[in-house]
Parts: sequence; structure tokens; C-alpha cells
Amino acid sequence: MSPLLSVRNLRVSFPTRSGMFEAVRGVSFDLGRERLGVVGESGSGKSMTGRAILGLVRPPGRVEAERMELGGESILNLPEARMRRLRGSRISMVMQDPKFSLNPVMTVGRQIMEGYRLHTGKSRAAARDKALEMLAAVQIRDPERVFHAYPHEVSGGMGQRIMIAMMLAPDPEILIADEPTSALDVSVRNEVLRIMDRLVGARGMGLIFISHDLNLVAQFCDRVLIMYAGRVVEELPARDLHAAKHPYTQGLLNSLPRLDRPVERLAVLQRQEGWRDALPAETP
Amino acid sequence: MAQPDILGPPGQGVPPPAGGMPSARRARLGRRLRSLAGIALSLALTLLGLLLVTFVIGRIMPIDPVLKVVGERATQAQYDAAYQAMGLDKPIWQQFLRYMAEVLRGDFGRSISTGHPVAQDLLRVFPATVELATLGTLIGVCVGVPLGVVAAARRGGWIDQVARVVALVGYSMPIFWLGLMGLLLFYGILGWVGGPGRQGIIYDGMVPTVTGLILIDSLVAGDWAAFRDAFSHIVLPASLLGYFSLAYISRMTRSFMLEQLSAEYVVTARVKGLSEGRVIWGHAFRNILVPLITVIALSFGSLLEGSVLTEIVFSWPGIGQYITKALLAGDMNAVLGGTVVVGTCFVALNLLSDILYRLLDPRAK
Amino acid sequence: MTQTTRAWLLSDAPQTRRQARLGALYQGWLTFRANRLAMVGLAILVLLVLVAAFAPWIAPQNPYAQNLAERLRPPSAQHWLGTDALGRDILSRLIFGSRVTLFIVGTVALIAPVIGLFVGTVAGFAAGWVDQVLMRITDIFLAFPKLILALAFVAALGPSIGNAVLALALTSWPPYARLARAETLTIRNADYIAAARLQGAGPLRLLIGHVWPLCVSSLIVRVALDMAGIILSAAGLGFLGLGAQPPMPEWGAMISDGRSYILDFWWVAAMPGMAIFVVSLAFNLLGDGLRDVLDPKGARE
Amino acid sequence: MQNRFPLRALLLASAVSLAAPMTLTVTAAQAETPADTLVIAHQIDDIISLDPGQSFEFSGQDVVHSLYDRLVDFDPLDLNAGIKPSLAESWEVSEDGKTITLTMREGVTFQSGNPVRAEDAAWSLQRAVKLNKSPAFILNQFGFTAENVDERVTFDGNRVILQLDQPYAQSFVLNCLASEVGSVIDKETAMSHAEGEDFGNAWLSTNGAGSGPYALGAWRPNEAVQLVANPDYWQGAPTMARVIVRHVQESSAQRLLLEQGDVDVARNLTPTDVEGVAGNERLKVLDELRGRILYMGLSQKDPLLSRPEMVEAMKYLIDYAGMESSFLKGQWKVHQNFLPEGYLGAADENPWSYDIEKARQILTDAGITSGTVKTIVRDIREYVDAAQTLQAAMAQVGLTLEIQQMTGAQVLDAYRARQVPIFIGEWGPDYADPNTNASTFAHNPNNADDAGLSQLAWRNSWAVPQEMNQAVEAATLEGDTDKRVQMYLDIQSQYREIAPIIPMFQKIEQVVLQQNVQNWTSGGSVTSVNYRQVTKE
Repeated sequence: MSPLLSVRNLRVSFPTRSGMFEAVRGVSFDLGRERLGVVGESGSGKSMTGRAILGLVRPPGRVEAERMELGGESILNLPEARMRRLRGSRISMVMQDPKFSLNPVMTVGRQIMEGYRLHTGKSRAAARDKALEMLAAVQIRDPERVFHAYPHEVSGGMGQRIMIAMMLAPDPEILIADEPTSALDVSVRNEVLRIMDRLVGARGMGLIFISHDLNLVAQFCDRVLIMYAGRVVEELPARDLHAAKHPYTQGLLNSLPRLDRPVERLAVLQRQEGWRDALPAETP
Repeated sequence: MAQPDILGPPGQGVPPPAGGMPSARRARLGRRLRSLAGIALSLALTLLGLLLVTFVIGRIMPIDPVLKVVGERATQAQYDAAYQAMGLDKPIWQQFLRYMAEVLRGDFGRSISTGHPVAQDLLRVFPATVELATLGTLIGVCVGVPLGVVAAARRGGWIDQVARVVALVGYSMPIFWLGLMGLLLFYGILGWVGGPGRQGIIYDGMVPTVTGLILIDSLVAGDWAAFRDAFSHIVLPASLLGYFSLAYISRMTRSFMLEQLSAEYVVTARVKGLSEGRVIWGHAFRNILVPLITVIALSFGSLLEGSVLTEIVFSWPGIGQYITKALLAGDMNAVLGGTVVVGTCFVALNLLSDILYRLLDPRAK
Repeated sequence: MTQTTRAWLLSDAPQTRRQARLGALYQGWLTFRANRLAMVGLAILVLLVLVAAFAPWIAPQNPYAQNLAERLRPPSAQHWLGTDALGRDILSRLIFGSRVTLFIVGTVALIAPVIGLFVGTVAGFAAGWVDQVLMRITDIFLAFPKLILALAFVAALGPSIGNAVLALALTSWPPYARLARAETLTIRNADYIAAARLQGAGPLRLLIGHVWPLCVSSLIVRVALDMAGIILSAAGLGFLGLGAQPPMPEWGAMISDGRSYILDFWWVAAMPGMAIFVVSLAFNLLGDGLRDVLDPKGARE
Repeated sequence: MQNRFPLRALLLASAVSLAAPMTLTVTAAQAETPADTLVIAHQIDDIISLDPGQSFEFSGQDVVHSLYDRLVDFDPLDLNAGIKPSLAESWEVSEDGKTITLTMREGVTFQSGNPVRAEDAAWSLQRAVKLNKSPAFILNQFGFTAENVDERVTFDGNRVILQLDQPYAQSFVLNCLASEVGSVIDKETAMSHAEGEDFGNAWLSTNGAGSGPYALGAWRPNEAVQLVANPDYWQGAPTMARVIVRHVQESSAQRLLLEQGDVDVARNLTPTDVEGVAGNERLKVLDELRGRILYMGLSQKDPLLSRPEMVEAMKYLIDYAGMESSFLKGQWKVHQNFLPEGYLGAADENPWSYDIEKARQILTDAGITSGTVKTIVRDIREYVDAAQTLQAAMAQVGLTLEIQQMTGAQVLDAYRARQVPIFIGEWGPDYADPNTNASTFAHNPNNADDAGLSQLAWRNSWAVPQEMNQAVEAATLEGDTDKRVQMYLDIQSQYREIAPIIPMFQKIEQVVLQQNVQNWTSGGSVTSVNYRQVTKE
């Protein structure tokens, strides 16, 4: 079976005063119906990779790749009109903070209905039913009330569930979750993740889970890409994470506190210039 | 020249209130009403202060209103009689109280520079200004808002540059000079528009006054010729004022839009696959409505003050000219009356944009 | 500039506060420089300052010398911009008039924002009844028809360029006060203010040391954008005969003089009109460019 | 004509580029005013009141003049013919010269339909005196006061009887009665609108109640006055059924209106604009000598200006010819006497000319080589330009003139408070008799600060010599017109020698009209504008 998404040698660059800045420098991976974690520090290019896939890199930013295919069909630098048809309906994205990523002056219901109606062409009533159904699906107890609420009237966790409901309403094949839980309280974090996991699994979707939280990714994903300075430095199954070979990954692991292996002092992450250009430790 | 002020929206800079489930809509409405009452009170205070300041200015002005009444040739005896008749021999606070009492009864006194009751004068000159300001603002909004939005959407592109130059040129033109030139060109040479004044002289007094807005009155009377005539007279000064407010409105719109377009929810909207037009107008634009309305209200308010210079150039019998003339003649009844009207409008516009803020922005307390 | 200085300035990791500050300035300058229109504005203003400074050496003729026989002459080799109703050389008057314009702009720019900054930050910082009182006063001045208020001031103080400028300054502070207050409200509850307060800084120190510097940049932008309005307002007062007194070559008064000749001797009004236009435009371009650099709102995407 | 840049062509070219946004506009055809309507562009923002007992502004008197008739009047088609009967058919003066009896014309009615009676005429004069507004002094000169006017001005059947306190010259009295304050008001109508003791003043301020050729259609201050013809006018209904006077502030705007054919008459064109329309075949320019005098007053309170040599030198520092041929061109003519041409006894000698050397000589001889004086001028183009010209001339003899521009009201304030060192401005006669100017330029019985007077001589702190005061008073009583003329000539001759108030120019009103407008008169130097004789071809 061909992968849902196949990316080869993706490059994203921006002109700056001191020449071109490459945010993503040759990232390659395939995504099947699985949960792929992308881990890295801020600035490692993980978010930009997600946006490049969605065609959301705005000029003067430039996206290049050997290949970027969705279901065997190239989506690299598609005309905006065609890209728009893919966005939302086949690939979707959940962002970090629902406080900012939901439109403050539109009711929740309208925001959910909007994308759904656009891609399915269904009637208002059908869209409404779908929205309520999705709200229920993300375990919102009183969908009717939340439907009419404004984003500022809901809590952060609920906001993120709304976001998930909204993004999954048109039944996309791939969901990119860009740090979906880092703005949330720890207490609601797991709940949101569980909901997302269940929905993605039930629909047989591909999930790209972007995070800086190695532990979270290890628990939640099937496979992990470790990114550093715009490159994938290592790729490995999540369960083998502890056996990571690349020193950067090891560094990341060591800088996390662990209950089973307490240390006096957490290790400070050491970076080496050489990693910037080294090839990934394991190419798929 | 009255330049509109760039002000933030009401409550600008106040962090968005922390969200929470509304207990009930009624409670929300009650809170809104209560805070509106507070606003109304502070507005009333503002108005009172405005009157007081105007009154004091009137008294410290070294222009003698008595002379205007009795004329250059008057003898000292005539002068003294008029001085007392005008109540100027009383202490200033007594004069103010007396004036306030009269204003509350709706009596603004008699203007000494026109010989008419001030209220009657205002009913004549203010509609002239309202008509001009409304049309000007309409032009400014209809052109300025789309221009600003497009400029923001195409930031750095040629539309943005053109919009910038158009707006800044509008800001920088001495409006009286532009007015004279426009009059010369479009009236004097081309004959496309009507000349100075609100109407062609032969239409003078032909349309019965209902609202005082000639465009509307002539429609009410069904007099198309008079409407065409009035329109041909207003179009040039209104375009000039419109250009000016366009400049302001488009710059502010652009700046608001840029702020919104960089917001995350815009990315969300794009992720949903919405067209760029929908993203801009359906999402970002809806978020700037509130501050934009404030800006438009302010710009309208500053035009309502009467653009004295435009009014002079176009012989437009508006409130700006009226107050200026009255001020220079020491005609304080007229100045006070005019200031009350303008100030009330300004305050009312503030209140209106506050109310709209409360109605339109779901985040408002 | 050498490559190393440049690199030092643009460093991502400045070593000292000074380097950081200079670096930020340099970054701003680079942004500003990229805005070609703003650079044009700046160039015009620099030129204006130079012209004003060297007016006696630049002006081809005495700006006050009348010659009734040579009145209302069109632009020619002898009088580049023609002569006015009293036969004075318009170019020379414009050149000397640049001093008046700079005086107006400079004085208003010194007075109004300072009053506004003070009133606004005190109101925003003190809150409570102080805020209420100050803002009511501000509102009163805002609700007042601006030109009328200026007219009243000038009429009360006597017409002269100094009083006109004073009147303009005294009538144009309220928007600055509102702006400064709004900025202060956002800053007031910031953590670093709390931190400074914990370190024992008094209210005055907080105001001067922490609040003012943060309000200044948005004020500067506003001032630059308002300068054009100030010039036009001053010209408006001149147009109404309440600004500069003759024979001072104030540009607005020159337009006012020229308007009676506008149909046949267009240059008498058009030349000062152009001068006002160019300088106002320059200020606007500059302000617009500064906004992109300094105003955090609506900048950078 | 100077070489001009083709601004119009230039603008026209740029119009093409601007044309797009303007396509909305209605294209107005070249307008022509209706044949029975006279449309006038004029600055009429000075009107405060239309009550004949109060109105004292140029534009207001223009309106009053058409709304009302007076007992005696001028013939608008022949102003030089002097006083003619009007509502009074005839008059006679008693032996002692103190009683004047006027017989009313029969069969004349007010616009209200009420008959014009001697009672109305007498009441009109009485109320003007009792109302005691600005123009009351014109009548008060004959000894009337609010207390005695009911006895002094009486009526008997169809005769009005005036009892004067002195045997004033008949021409003096009749000239005063011909001024607007002498207008005959419809007593019944006016009193039906009276409020308290105001004799209908509030109502008459904005309404008309006369027998004149026109009724008031509407008056919107600073905007327009509309007059409607009185079809039953006793001298025949006016040809122009409607007269509309539109307030247009700017000369250039007036000119544009005129050139576009939107107005028939423009009354406030600047010299340059008059020159500009000279080539237009559809327009004509009418020069009419008016009574206003542009003069310079030198306050005798100022230590420098009070020196006779300084006064003398100043007369030679004024560039009369230069100003007359430049910014005053066509609208002011040199006239160095306080009686305007057209007035009884006006002198026509103009001895002074611009002579820097002579002025310098006079000053050096007197030991004056430097000094600073201030002038406060009203913000009117001509005055400011005149002041600047004077400033430049004074600079040449080492004197500094500080110019301060102010609004009319402020200048008047300062002037009446005797605080203007050099005053440059106009004086307009109040009525058609030479005494109107003589009594203000050359009469000052009490030079004290608290004298409460308002004569120009007093305002300039000039203590007029006793013999000149007496001569001015005597001239009002001289019954023989020839002798009276000589008396005024003598006063003016002496005045030129000593007075610190220097008459410089006399006003020429340049009215520009469409070619088809006939019989226009602005009232010459003696009266106000008349519309009733105006026709259009």
C-alpha cells in the first residue's frame, strides 16, 4: 500500500538580510495510517515542515522538494485554488493554542460548519447536525450550548476539543497536530490526546504529531522523527526511542527527568556543529 | 484644519477578559446596561465641562460682544445700556448658571452676529454640515475600507504602495488650496459640477425644508431637478472631504488588518481551505469591525465639527463657518450653542461606538 | 561599515546591553531603509533643515524687499517661482518660510506629546479617581472643535506665530494622552513592572524608568504622522489671518495671500501650496516608515 | 497684461486623468438666470438686523433700503440730483428754521395693505430714537432724546412735524431723513409683534413691514437674502420679480459664478479678478464712486507720532500712486480729504505724494532718525498690504513698523479704547450730509480718555483745535448752501495742514455684471443699492 503522504528532500527557505535562511533543509519521510511524531527544539523546522505540507508558507518563503505526494498525487507548489480544495478536506491541522486559533468573533458552531459546508456542499441543517455530532464526538457534554458559545466563553481544553472537532468534521485523511497540548493544563492534556487518538484511530487517518515533548511522543506515537536545525537527524519506532543512536536524541533523552533513573543534575544538552549537516542516522 | 485623531477602540489596550461560561444572557445584558449608565453619566459630565470651558473662553476673549451689538458709532451711554442688558455686569458664575438654566429649557439665546435665535441658526447650519460630512464619510468608507483591506492583504505589493501614496497625499494636501483648484477646474473650466453654495441660486428656497438636508428634502418633494442641482453642488466638497477621510480610514484599516492577518485564527481559516477572500473578509475583517467603526465615527465626528476651510472655499453655510464667525465677533451665544451641538454629537458618537463595541464584540464585558 | 561591525550589530546573541540596544537600532534602521518612500521623506526633511539653516545664503533675494512694479510676475529666470502681490520673490520667501515651518513643527512636537505622555501615563498608572478626572478633562478637550479651540486661544492671546503654535500644541495633546494611557494600561500589570516594584522602585521611578520609555516609540510614530496635520493646521490659522503676522513668510499665510489671485496668477498660491504639500508628505512618509519599524502593532507578519 | 502660464490648459489636461472618479456628477449646462430674477453674489455676512432702527451695516442697509420707503429719497437713476420727495410729497421750513413740516403722499399703502399715514412716519422716527440703537444718533443730532421725541416729532392729519433744537441747514436735515433710519414702518404690523418695550425690534430684525418696492422673501444669515417684488408699489412694480443676494465670501468664487452665468452681478471682486474678466464679452464692469474713505490715523498718545514733524513726514511715506496702481487698482482712488467726492463741499486737492527724500529731510531736521511704532490692522487684504507697503517705506527712513493683524471686532475694540498707534482702515459716511464725516474726522470737544466719545479724532487722541470744533458745528447751521460749501472747503484746507488723521483713498465700487443687466446702481457715495429700476434686456 502506498503511503498517504510521501515527502522527499523538502526544503523551506526565507530571504533575510544575511542571505537565504533555510528553515527546513531536506526532510524526507513517508506517512501511512499511523501516528508519526516529529520532535525537536523550537526553531528546528518541525512546525515549518507541517505548514509546508499544507502549502501555508507565504511568499517570500519558498518551498522545494524532490517529491511531495498525497495519495500518490503531487501536491508540491500546487496552484492555490487546487491546494485549497485539499486543505481541510484531505489534510488538516490543529494548532497550539485554541485561545488564538479560534476566531473570537464567530460562534463555535459557525466555525465548525464553515469548513464542513465548504468541502461537502451540504445544507445548513446537515452541517449543523454534523457540528453537533462532532462536538459530541469530542466528548462535549452540552453540544447545543457550546455550539452557540463564543470561543472566549469556553476553557482551553474545551477549545482544543472544538478545534479537533472542527478539523475532523470534513473527514480528512491526514491531521497535523502542531503542539496541540502545550498550551493546556496537564490535567486536560491527556484527555485531549485520548480523544484525538481515538478519533484518528477510528477513522484510519494518518497523524503527524509535532511536539517538543519527547516523552509524550514516545507514549503516543508509533514512529518518531527527531529534527535538528531543519534536518531529520534520526528516525525510529517510538518504542525504540530509548535505544536512540544519535547523540542529539540521546541528549534530549538525558535532559529529561526520569522517575526510574533519578539523577543529581539533569544533563545539559550539548550541541555540535557537525550535526547540522550530518545525514540522518537511519534513512528509511 | 481639523485632522481626525487616530484613537484606539474603546477600551483599547485592556487585555481581553478571561473567558468563562455566561451564567445567563440576562445577567450579561444587565451588566451592559449598568455600565452604559456609567458611561452616560461620564458623558454628561464631559458635556458640562465642555460648556464651562467654552463659557470661560468666551469671557476671557478680548473681543467685546457689546460693540457688535451697539455698533461702531455707539456712545458710551448706549454701550452701557447694552452691557447691562446682556447681563455682563453680573459675576461670571451667575452668568453661567443663568445660561445653563436657559439651555436646559432649550433656549440658546439670540446670536448677536446674525440677529436670529441661535437654535434657529443651528437648525439651518448644522444640517448643511451633516449633509456634507455624511456624504464625505460615505465616500471615505466606501473607498477607504476596501483600499485598506486590499493594501494589508497585498502587503508590500504595488496596491499597497499605491494605496499608501494615495492616502498620504490625501493627508498632505492643504484642503483649501485643493478646494480652490477643484472649483476652478470642475466648475470654472469644465462646468461638470455646481458652483459654490449648497444649491444653484435659482433653486434657492424652492424646496420646502423638512430635514434641512437638501438632498433628502428635494427627494421628499419629488423635485428631481432640485436634487440633481443639490447633488452637483455637494459632490465636489464631499469628494474632497471624502478623500481626506479616505486617507485616514484606509491607513487605519490597513493597520488593523495587518494585526489581524498575523493572528493564528487566520491560519486556522486557511487550513480549513477557505478562499483568501473568505479568510480576509469573513474572518479577519469581522475582527476589525469594532475598532474600524470607532475610527469611522471619529472621522465623521471631526467632519461634523465643520471643516471651516472647506466651508469657506465652497461658500457652504455650515456650522464650522458659523462658529468661527461667531467666535471672531465675540458672539458667545452662538459659539456656545454651536459647541454644545458639536460636542454632543462627538459625545453621542463616542457613546454609539461604545454601544456598538458592546453589541458587536462578544468579548465585551 | 565594516563587515565585522555589521555582524556585531546583527548578532543574534548580543553580549552587552549596549550591543543589544545598538543592534536593535541598526535592525530598525535597516527595516526603515528598505522602505524607499520613507527614505524619500527623510531626505526631504533633511533638505528642509539644511535650507532653513542656510536660508540667508541660499535665498536669491531679500524675502521682504517689495517692488510694486514687479508684482505678480510669473516664474522666470529672475524669479524662479515668480513674485507675489507686493513684488517679493516667492522662492526667497519660501526658503525663509522653512524656518517658520520648522519652528512650528519643532515647538508643537516638543510640547504636545510631552503633555499627553504625562497626563496619559499618570492617568493610566494611578488609576482610580485620578484617572477619571484626567480622562474627563482629556475628553472635554477632545470633544471641543479643534480649530475653534485653537482660534479661541489665539484670539485670547493675540495673534502671532508664537501664540498660534502654543494654541496648536495645547489643543493637540489629548490624543497623545489617550494613546499613552492605553499603552500604560497594557504595561501596568506586566511582570517586569511587578518585579521592579518588588525591588522597591517608587511609582515615580516606575513611571519614568519603565513606563515612559515603552510609550515613547508609539508616541513618536503618532507625532511624525501628526506633524503634517500640524503644518496644515498652522497653515489654516494663517489662512484665517490668525497665524504669522506680516511680513513673516509663513507658508499658510502666503497661500492665503495668494488665494485672491488664484484665477489669474496661480503661482502665488500654488508655490507655497506645493511647499506645504511636499513637507507634509515627507512627514507622513517618514511617520509611515517609522510605524513599520517602531510600532509593534501591524508590523512584521 | 502680464505673460501668464496657461493654468487653465494645464488643469484641463490633468482633468483627463481625474475624470474617472468624477463621472458620477451631473453635467450642468451653461446656466443663465431667469429673465425676471436678479441674482447677486455679495459678501453679506455683516447683516445683524433688518430693523431700520437698528441696521447699520452696509449689506443690511442695502436690504432695508428696498423693503422700506423714506419720507424723502434719492432718485436711483439720477443720484446727483439730490434729495427728492418720496413718501412726503412736499415740505416746508418755518421762519426760524427750527420747524420742518412734511406733507404725506396720498394713496400709498404698505405691503400689508395698511395705508401709509403721517402717524406711521412720526412713530417710525420716535421709535428709532427711543430704541437708541446704533443709527439713532443720526436723528439725535437734531436735539431729539427718548424723553422729548414724542413732543418734538408729531403728526397732524397727513403732515409730519419736526421741531429741531437749532436752525439746522435744510439739506442737513433732509439728508439725514433720507438715510435708512428714516424709513417709514407699518406701525400696526410692527406693534402687533412687539415684545415688551422693544417696539417690534425683535420681529423687525428678521422681517419687513414697509411700503418699499420689495418684500422680504427670506433671510438666512451668512447665506442668502431673497427679495420678492411688491406688485402694488406706488412708483410702479419693479421689473425684477425676484432678487436673490447670495453670500459668497471669496472673490474668486464670485468670479467663477459670474463667468458661468450663475449670477448676474458680483460685487466683491478684487482688482485682479476685475482685470481678469475685462476681456469677457458677456460681462461689463461698472465703476461707481462710493463714500468710503481709506485713511491712516496717527494716535497722538504715541510720543513719536504726536510730533508734528512725524505727522508731516508720514504723509510722504505713503506710496499713494504705487498702491493705487497695484493692489488697490481700480477700487480706490487717491483722495486726501475727509469729505468724499460727491458730497457737498468735498475738496479735491491731493497735495501729498510718495517722497522718501522729503520725509527723510523733515525727520532729520526734527532729529528723528529711528523709532518703532505699532499698527493694528484688520485682516483685510488691502489693509494688510497697505500696512506692509508703509512698513517698507518707513524702513527706508530708519523707522520700524510692527504690524499686528486682528479680526475686525478686536481692532475696533482696541481702536475705541484709543490703543492703536497707527490705524489703517475705512470710514463710511452714515448719511448723505458732509457733517457725517466732518463731525467725526474734525470734531472732538473732549479729548479726555473717559469722555465716552467715539469720533475718529477722539479715538486717535487728537485734541481738535477749538476753532475747528466750532467751525464744524457752525457749518451744520448755515442755511445758504454756497456759504456752507465754502465753510467745508476751509475746514478741509486747515485739516490737511494739521490733522494727524490722513485720508488717503476713496472707494470705487467695481461691480461686474452680465451685459444684459441695465440701470444698476450701488447707491453712489450717498445712498444704498437700489434694485427697483434694474432691468434685463
